[in-house]
Amino acid sequence: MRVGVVTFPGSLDDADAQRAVRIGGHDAVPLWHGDHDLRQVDAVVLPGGFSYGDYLRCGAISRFSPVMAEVVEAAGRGLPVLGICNGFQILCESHLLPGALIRNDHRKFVCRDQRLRIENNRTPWTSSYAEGAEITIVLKNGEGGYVADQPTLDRLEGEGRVVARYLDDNPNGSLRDIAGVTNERGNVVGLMPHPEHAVEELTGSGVDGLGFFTSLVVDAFA
Amino acid sequence: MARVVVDVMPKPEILDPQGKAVHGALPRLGFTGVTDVRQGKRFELEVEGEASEDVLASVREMAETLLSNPVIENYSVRVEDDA
Amino acid sequence: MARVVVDVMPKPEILDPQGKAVHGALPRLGFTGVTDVRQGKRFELEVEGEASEDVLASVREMAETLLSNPVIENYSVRVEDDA
Amino acid sequence: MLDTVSHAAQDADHEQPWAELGLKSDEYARIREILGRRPTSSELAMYSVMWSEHCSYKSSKVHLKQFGEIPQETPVGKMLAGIGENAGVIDIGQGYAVTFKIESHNHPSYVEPYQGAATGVGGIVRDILAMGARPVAVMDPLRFGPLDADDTHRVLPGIVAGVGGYGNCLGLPNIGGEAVFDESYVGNPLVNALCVGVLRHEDLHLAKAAGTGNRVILYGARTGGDGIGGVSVLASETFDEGGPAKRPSVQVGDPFMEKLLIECTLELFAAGVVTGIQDLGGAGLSCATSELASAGDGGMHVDLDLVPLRDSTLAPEEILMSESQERMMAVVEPADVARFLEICAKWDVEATDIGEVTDTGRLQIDWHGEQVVDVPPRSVAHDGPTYHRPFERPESQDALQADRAEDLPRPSGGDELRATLLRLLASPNLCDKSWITDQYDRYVRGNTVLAQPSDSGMVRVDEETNLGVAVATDCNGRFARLDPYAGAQLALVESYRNVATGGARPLAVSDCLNFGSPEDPAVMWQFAEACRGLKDACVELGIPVTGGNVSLYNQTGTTAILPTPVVAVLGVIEDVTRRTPTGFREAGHEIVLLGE
Ligand SMILES: Nc1ncnc2c1ncn2[C@@H]1O[C@H](COP(=O)(O)OP(=O)(O)O)[C@@H](O)[C@H]1O
Repeated sequence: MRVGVVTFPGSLDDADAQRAVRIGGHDAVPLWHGDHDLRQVDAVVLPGGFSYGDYLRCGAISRFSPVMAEVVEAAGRGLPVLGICNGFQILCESHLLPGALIRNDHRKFVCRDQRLRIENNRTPWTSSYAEGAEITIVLKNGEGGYVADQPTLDRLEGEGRVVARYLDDNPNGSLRDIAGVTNERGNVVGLMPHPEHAVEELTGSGVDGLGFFTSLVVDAFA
Repeated sequence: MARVVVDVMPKPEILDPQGKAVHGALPRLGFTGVTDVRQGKRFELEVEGEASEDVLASVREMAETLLSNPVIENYSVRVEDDA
Repeated sequence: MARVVVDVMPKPEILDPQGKAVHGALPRLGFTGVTDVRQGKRFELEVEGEASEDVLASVREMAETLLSNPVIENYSVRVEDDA
Repeated sequence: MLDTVSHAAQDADHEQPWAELGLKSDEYARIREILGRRPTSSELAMYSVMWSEHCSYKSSKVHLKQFGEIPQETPVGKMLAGIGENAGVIDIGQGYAVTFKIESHNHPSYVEPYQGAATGVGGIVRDILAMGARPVAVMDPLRFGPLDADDTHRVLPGIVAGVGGYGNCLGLPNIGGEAVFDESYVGNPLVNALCVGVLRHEDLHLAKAAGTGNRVILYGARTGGDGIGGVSVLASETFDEGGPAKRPSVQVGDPFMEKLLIECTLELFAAGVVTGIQDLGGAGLSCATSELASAGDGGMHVDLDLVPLRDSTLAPEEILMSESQERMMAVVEPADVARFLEICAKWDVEATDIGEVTDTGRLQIDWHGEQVVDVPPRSVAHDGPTYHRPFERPESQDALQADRAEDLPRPSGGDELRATLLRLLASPNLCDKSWITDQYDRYVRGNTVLAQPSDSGMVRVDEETNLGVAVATDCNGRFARLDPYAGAQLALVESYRNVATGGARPLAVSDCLNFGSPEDPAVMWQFAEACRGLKDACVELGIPVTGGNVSLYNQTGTTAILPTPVVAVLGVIEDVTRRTPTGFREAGHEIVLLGE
């Protein structure tokens, strides 16, 4: 499959996401924030980083880039979209996902290997994990606290739209330990930790993140 | 030239880790009598010409779409007199 | 109960990367006519009792030592009427 | 009234505030001699900042000279650029080269911990970028007062947040550093920052303005009043009433701008539109224009009115000395200017053609149509004063050395030994550093093979061949205090070992020499001894010093910090999959003690 990876000004993990896409067995297609063009990709990854410096609110400015208009439109048609960290923030700002990400409760940037439970393996990004699988991948963020109002949180839980949850210590004050969520249709996934930093034994925190990039294939064959 | 101020504050029901940290630090610094602290943002916009109703409408739109996130924040817009 | 507001802004001569980023984004969103944007912080403090001179003096001290960084920021303190 | 060159030639007796700018009377006399007239206030601004200790190395260069006697090659190849360039560049094989350098930002970090540390990272990253390299990792050796000192509480959280805030936002993994606590750093923390960059041999770029008619382009952030508190005495002379607005002496960093600057600059290199390049660091435009022109083959003409300003009230002296961050200067052939500007526009980076390379041999700068600078560029950039400061081993050194560790009480029995061990493990200098390192992104770019808690940081350079580089920094200031000659050598060999134990072959050294006041003969002796020690050990190990930085006047009152020659060693590893991580891996492995 052709998986697009968008570079915004200030994207940092775009090259890493491209590498992970390739290791996952797909073609990585670079996409540019200023283009009204998704280059006929079959899925899109919005990578981590500090787009526009994260100065206003993370993701607030990127959301208005030309490419996001295309992503929003394509997501509406069911295109698989994965937002990692800053990408998750952009998806929330774009209203493709509910809730918002705020400053970590301890108010410091945190970088560590984090244990998660995959709560929903019915998305195109998580289908190669067993439901309830416990994995360790890299977490690194300054504004990763997931918040939403109670009814929204209840609905997410009730509809099984919490994709991943933090295990052990909650690293950033996210409500109900939420690490990732999906939209109603299940094609758009936002995740605070970084599976693209867990795809090689040599670097990162092991290979537990690879499933996010191999799931697309499993899904295609399903 | 006019100065328009946009204040953006976390909604009351939303967690405010920064305000909470400030509040927690006050007693340690010997300040008592503060029952709550919330931390938000203040934007000062310099606009060309008068702060007309049109200009204010446009600033309100900026506040609504860009400067605040309505999921977690409220905003208010006002013209600063002494600008 | 009174509400005291502390506004903290980057000093005019100091670079304000945040305001710059916002200012840079406005034209792309179709907003013209804004010549400068500065981004600072706004703190809302709820204090017990009246906002007396004593209370304000103590808030000023908080602003000076905790809420602002006097090397790069200015602050102002005022009582919010409608609290 | 504007102090122009022709005005300065006529009005020879005008009193100038050279002393306030830190110049000595003989230095001021020397400037008049070079120019054959008094300097204009703009020229005085340039000379004063370029002839400062920080930029001219006037107290240290007689000692640093000996690093040039070390054979200029590494165990595996040649040095592609050495001391004197922005950073040294060494060959690591397969067509790759690496550049690395360590620098201090001590004083700014004391004044404003977050921004001081942040801009320290920003500055060293631009040095590496200016060589034509992609920055790939950073490190941050830090020194603080005791963990429970008030001053440490004031500076430590901000310094760590600043290093992290800037480096994380640039997308550069932090692969190691140091956090050392000692009484002598109260009121004088040390913030050293290191950056490593990778390039292909053919991508090497040097800081020189060659080719008459080539354009001089300033790009990146606008110029503001940052860091020019001192020079405002000059500017105020040229204002009739009121003087200029208050000028901040601190700089605020914009890491997002720097990230754009990195990507933009790398694309400019790839497009082949850069003939010379220099980053704007400490002395801003004064440094960039004079160094580029001095290293070139002609002169340079700049129209200062074209410099984009953040603050329109700045005077020419202030524009020349501004330390605004995130700026670069490039020399570009006229035919390439359009392409150059186009690439900058793609990255939202403002770029302005402000002048040209000339054949006059002079650096000439205009303001409002009149000439305010006309100097031989070399006299500003390279011919600064040289001091042979007196140095002498202090007598107190004898007593210090006589007080031997053997005289300390020893634990007797298992309980005491256990208590001693626990105390050691809990001591700030040995304890776990994750409160610091958790605030740094060590994974970004996906090539980090070793980072904390390893002895050295290691990054993969080539994903196909698994070629990589490793870097470590070390210094024990207490050893250096006891014997600066041996202390510097111990710093070097510790770094060397830390690189080697990771599995890499040590190749080259960069050093950051943090000392007290050079005006104190005892401190100067420490400095001289440390340089001599470092040089002798490098000769012995067969590795060159490729560059570094000197930070003097690190003292609180009259008390100097421990002599702190931080030594960074870079090594190469052919196959990063064969690296050796730190720590016991598996039960059943044998434990072997090597060495004495
Ligand atoms: N300021 C820092 N920045 C980044 N890494 C650091 C810093 N301080 C310590 N480290 C890392 O933490 C680990 C342990 O540090 P330290 O206790 O000083 O070990 P050692 O004594 O072996 O050098 C090392 O990998 C070191 O690089």
